[in-house]
Amino acid sequence: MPDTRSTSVPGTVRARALPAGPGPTARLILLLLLAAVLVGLATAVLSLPPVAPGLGAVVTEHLPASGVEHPVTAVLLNFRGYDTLLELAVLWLALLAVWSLTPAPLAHEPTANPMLAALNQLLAPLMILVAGYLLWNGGHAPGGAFQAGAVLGATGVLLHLSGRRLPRAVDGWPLRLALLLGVALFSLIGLAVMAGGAPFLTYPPASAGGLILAIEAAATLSIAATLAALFLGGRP
Amino acid sequence: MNGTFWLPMLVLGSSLLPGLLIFFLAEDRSGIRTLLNLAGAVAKLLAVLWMLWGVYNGVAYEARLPFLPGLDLVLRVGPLSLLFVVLSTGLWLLTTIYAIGYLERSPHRSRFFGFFSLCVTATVGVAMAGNLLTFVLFYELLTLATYPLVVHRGSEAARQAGQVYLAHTLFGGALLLAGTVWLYTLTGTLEFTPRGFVSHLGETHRGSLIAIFALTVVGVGVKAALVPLHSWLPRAMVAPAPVSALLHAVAVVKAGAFGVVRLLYDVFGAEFAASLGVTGPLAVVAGATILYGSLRALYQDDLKRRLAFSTVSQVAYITLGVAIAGPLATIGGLVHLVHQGVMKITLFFCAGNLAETLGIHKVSEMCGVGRRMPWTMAAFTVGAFGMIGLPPVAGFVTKWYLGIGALEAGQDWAVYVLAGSSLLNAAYFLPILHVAWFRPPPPAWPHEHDFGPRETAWALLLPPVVTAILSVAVGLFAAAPFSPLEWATLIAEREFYLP
Amino acid sequence: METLITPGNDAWVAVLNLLLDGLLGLLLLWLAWRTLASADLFRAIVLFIAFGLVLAMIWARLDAADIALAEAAIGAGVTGALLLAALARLHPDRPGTQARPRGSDAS
Amino acid sequence: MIPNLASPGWAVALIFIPLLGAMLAFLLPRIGVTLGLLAAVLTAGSVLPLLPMLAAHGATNIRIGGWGAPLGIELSIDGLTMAMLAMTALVGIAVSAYATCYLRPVPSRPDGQPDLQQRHFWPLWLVLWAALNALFLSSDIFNLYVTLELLGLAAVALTALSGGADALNGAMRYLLVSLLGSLGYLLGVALLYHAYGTLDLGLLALRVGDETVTRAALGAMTAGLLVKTALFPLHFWLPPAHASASAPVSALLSALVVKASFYLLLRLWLTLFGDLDSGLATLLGVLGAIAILWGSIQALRQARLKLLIAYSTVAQIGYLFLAFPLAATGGAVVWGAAVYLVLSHALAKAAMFLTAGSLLRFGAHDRIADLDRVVHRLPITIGAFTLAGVSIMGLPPSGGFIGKWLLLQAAFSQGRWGLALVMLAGGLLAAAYVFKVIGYAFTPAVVPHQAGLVPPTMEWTALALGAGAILLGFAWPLLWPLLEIGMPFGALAPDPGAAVGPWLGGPRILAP
Amino acid sequence: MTPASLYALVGVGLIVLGLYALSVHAHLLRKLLAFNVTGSGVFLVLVGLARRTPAAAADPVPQAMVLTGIVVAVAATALAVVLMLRVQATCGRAALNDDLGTLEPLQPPPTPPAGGPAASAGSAEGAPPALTGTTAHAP
Repeated sequence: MPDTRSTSVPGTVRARALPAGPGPTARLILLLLLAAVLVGLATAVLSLPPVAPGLGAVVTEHLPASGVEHPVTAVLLNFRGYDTLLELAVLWLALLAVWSLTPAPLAHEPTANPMLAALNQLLAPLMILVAGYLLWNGGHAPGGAFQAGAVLGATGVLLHLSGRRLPRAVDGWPLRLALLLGVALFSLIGLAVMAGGAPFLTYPPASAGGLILAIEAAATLSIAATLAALFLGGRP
Repeated sequence: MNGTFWLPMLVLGSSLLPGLLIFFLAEDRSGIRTLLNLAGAVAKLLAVLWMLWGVYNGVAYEARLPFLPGLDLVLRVGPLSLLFVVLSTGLWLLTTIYAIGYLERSPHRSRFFGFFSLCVTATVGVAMAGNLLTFVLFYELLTLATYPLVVHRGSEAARQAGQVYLAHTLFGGALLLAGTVWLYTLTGTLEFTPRGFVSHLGETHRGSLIAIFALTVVGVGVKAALVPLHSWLPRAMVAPAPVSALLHAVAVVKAGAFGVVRLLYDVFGAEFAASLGVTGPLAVVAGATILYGSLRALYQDDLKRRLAFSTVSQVAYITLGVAIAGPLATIGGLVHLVHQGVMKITLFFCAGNLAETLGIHKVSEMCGVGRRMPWTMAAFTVGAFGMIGLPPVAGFVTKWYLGIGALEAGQDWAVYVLAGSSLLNAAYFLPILHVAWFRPPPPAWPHEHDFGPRETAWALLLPPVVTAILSVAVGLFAAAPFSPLEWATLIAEREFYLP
Repeated sequence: METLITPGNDAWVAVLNLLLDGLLGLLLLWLAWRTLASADLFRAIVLFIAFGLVLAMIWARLDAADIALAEAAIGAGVTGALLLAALARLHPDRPGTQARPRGSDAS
Repeated sequence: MIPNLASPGWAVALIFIPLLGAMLAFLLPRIGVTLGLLAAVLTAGSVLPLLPMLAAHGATNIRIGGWGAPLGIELSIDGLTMAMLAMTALVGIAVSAYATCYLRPVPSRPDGQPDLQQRHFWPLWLVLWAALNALFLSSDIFNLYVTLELLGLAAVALTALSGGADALNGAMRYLLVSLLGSLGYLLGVALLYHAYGTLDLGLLALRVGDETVTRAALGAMTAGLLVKTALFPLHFWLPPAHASASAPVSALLSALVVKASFYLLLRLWLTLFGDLDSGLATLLGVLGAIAILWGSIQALRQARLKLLIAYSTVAQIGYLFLAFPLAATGGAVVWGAAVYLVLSHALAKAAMFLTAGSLLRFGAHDRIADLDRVVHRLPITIGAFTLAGVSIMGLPPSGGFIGKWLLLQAAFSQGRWGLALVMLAGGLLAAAYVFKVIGYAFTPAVVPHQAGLVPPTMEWTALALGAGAILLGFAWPLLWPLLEIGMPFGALAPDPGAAVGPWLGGPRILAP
Repeated sequence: MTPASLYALVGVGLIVLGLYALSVHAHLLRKLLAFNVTGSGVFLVLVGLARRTPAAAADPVPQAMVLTGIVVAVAATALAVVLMLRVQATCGRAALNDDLGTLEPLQPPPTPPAGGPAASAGSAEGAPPALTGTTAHAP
């Protein structure tokens, strides 16, 4: 297929007007339909018994065996760790898809904007510290891989905006490895545990806490790298 | 025990296997291709004769393969199926020889012979089917295998003819499938049993049984080329001569007629069908087809289209004989299955010879062709006399039995139809003979091929002569022990009118 | 943030909570409606970021501190940044954020 | 306990071999193709050991993390799962072999890097495969949401890979539709969780009652999954997406991805919503019937082969939904017929799209009228297309015929003449558009053009898939006992101790 | 209207608002906003209903689900944004185009062999595909 992906500014095809929205009758039908959905969902929600059976009690009962104090982190990384693993895979897949679609549009040259550069001097270390705290705190209080990853990712975005580029050496497979780290480590630990005959992802009770922290750290790093790369919008 | 299992499979495999192998043969390997074809044909003929002897002595051959919950694929060889198997196997051997000669220089022969073998496999499968499901399976396979042969030339006309052919046959197939499934939901079994397995339903399902009969007979009638559903046959004449000869004169059309026989005798049972009141309309349709086919044949200048319309009317004899449902009429119908096959294939072989050697396609171009190709025209004349119903040739035997059967069953109008159609046959065959024998030949033939001393290649000449001799022999020695007539009476005694 | 409905609490605090929740809910709905119906794209995205922050507050009200953090960081932060960057790339000839003639690309 | 490899726990390998393979292919793009092919072979191979294990233990559950149903996530394997995994493996291995030749365009890049498409096809395809296997194995409704999402994004990325305006447009519409469907499904998950306090299918099946919240959840989940399965009113996104993607990708989309959401809807229906006497079953039947007729007529009108095949998918999906009204009284055999149609459609449709790819490589276009005498220039490709067409039409001896026969049988025994008529008409219309293509394969094109080279692997993989669809026609006595393991179609939830079907008695083939 | 399901109802409201905007607006960026609003609505329903548990043990499972949901939503939005930019680059506008299907295929119809191999997919010099000519409305 002809390579119509020119790396120049993407406007190779003349801009065209937006197609017209749906006509008045279509909107009426749509409104009626959505009204029905609204009423249906509202009655369903209101018909639920006031006190819900919820899994809260079961979680707290098994919390000590999970190796982490904070219930949400326990659910996320131990009880339903498989979900989180697939979710990290989704994040990595999104990045893979973005990279398969387009090379990164020419990041505008570093704008010599002193204000932004100065702000970065202050903010970057602070945000890295916050990210570290959130990561460490995840074990026993609200926080954890995703929040820390997001903050770290934001740091990366800011650095990119202020013109700093990844050094050439890191750009190749090291970057790809960082992106993969979260999912890869989680899967490998899950599979390694099976060697002992236990089902998939059964952390040995003694080292559960340590393993979870390792996974969280790797996840934070790869989430940060992924979010920054997604912001870039294409292959470096 | 396993002898009775492997023989039907051998009959099936002896054309399936060579067919599949031939598909992958390179175009220029004609030696191996001919060997495979002939070996398959001979092997099948031997297996069939072995079974002929076995069935004659009362051995039951059956092969069963689990297919669906409660339904198996069954190949059961009884006297009726053997009648059709012997016919198609014998004629397949002759037509293979003919086709090898006919397609000497033309392209895509591997593809042709591959599908040719698949067609015969399907035909033999239709003949040996032990229940309605297996019948439907091979019936549809026959459509799929014949389509590429109809479209073999690759011209736009061939494609159009192919689309018409498919429209008819697949429509018929859908109706047959609907009727079969509906029947299965009512009866719970589809095994062919000599006096039908539907009579126990009696009055409660009368309406649905009539509807099922209509669906299945129309489904099968498409291939039997009954009047409203026949228009695919003349258009399929665009196919090469061997295809028109074996398939559209013998295999495909006979599968339809054979289907009508199976439905009437092994599914509904003759008496029960009569009690349902469906055999009457069927007989009328058959009669109408006989007359309509002959009338249309009168006006066809193209030789193969005239023969095609003649086939439409001749096959309706079988349906008429079976629909009248008297013992003698049934024998007449059954025996015509063989007679019409042998005679019609002779005519088509001769038509193929004329086209291949002298480039003649139209009757008007056949002036004095008798002098140029005496043997071919002699065979054609024998075939034509058979069609008209003159005594020594096989056609007379059929019309004789049909006439007596009709009178015996009190259906006098059928005799008039037979007489009328004989006249019409004469009306469209005798002019051909007159033109061929008594007219001076033109200065030059359209595009003549010189085949050396004999009038045409031996592979093109031998088959029509053999089938002509067969037509006469079958007519003369009708009373001989293994003749088609004797075998038809044996079928009538054993299967249809048990004491 | 003490828990919401405990039997010991007197009715006054319960009404106060209900009021607060009601207000936050309405604010959220209003912001959503404004985001989706605003004529100018840039304004829509900014409103969307505000929507994300109010939603983070609601998560906090629902004792879901983790989600509040995540919503603020990812929902409002990263998604907002992504959309703004996309807007900039959509119209390369009209750089950045200065107000464009109204309804240039209104639906 | 020594790690015996035959224990059910190793079914997880089905998910992680492709996932790890994808990661490696992403990490080392230069050898991406070989890694991808190796992972594909390993994944397809790892389905085999499951068969004897399933026969020995019957339906089994795997507790991820050892926590058990209410708290942790469980994977479950029964006959239905096994059939779906085997289908994915078969189509997957064929498409992988096909893709190695199809995606290598003539001038590969000067710096030795495999072409852009080739480099990204393999990681995306292996993630898609992992998502499919994860979805078939999982029996936790929220986990199913995450696998659905993973599947959707991977499918969109693969569609957009071919880069043309059509493909990108189709991919965008597909992405929006897929995300909307997933959110609808998630809403259903939320309602079910808060009504019954668990996310596991097995436990839910015991607790689900006929309350308004269950009906709302049924409505939301069905709507979401119908959008992703592209049933009639919600099918608009399928033809552009499936027709504009590159051939191996459209084969994957039509054969596998669309079936995954149907499988999920079937699983939910069998375990949770089956006995809710909502009018939904008849609605699905009616929509299915319209889909058959509308899809077939649209397919007949198309001038381009890939659009014709895509609309044929819309029609064939209609057949699957006819099983819902028929199974109300028809019993397990009707569900067996629906699954059979899923399997044979997957093989046949994949074969069709692969042949379309070969024809595209051969004549640089896919206009049906200009198929220039391909019947003897590409005999194997047209042979594969015909075999696949026979199964799509439901002519004997194909798998499609078995499914159509059993559905017709149920329709006639329940006196539903309308459905029977639609099925027959659908078969005829399918014959019309399949033979329209085959007819033009015989005739010469208006302007003859010389042919591109089509590597033999491309032709033979398509033929293998077509032959598979035909062989399915004879395999019912083998597959039905397998499908019945764990009674997926029975009313009860799949309990591990279920009696094993007569599968152990050995197949009765050609009994003398 | 117990306080417990107040936020759940707000969530339902968000879902309906999002669905309306998703089907009405043609611009893809607005569709993305609508998708995010609908997603937040579903998450709100998910956690809003959890509030009915006895206050002491707030149910962590819905919270974990919503966390996963948010990250998945971000991933989907990122992919959608890039895809939107690609659609705009190749189809001229950031909106879905229904008329593309009927476009003549990219490569020119098969010219007689003398006119150079028509089999090469599209002219090599990267001339913009036939899009510009056929569907140019007034901007």
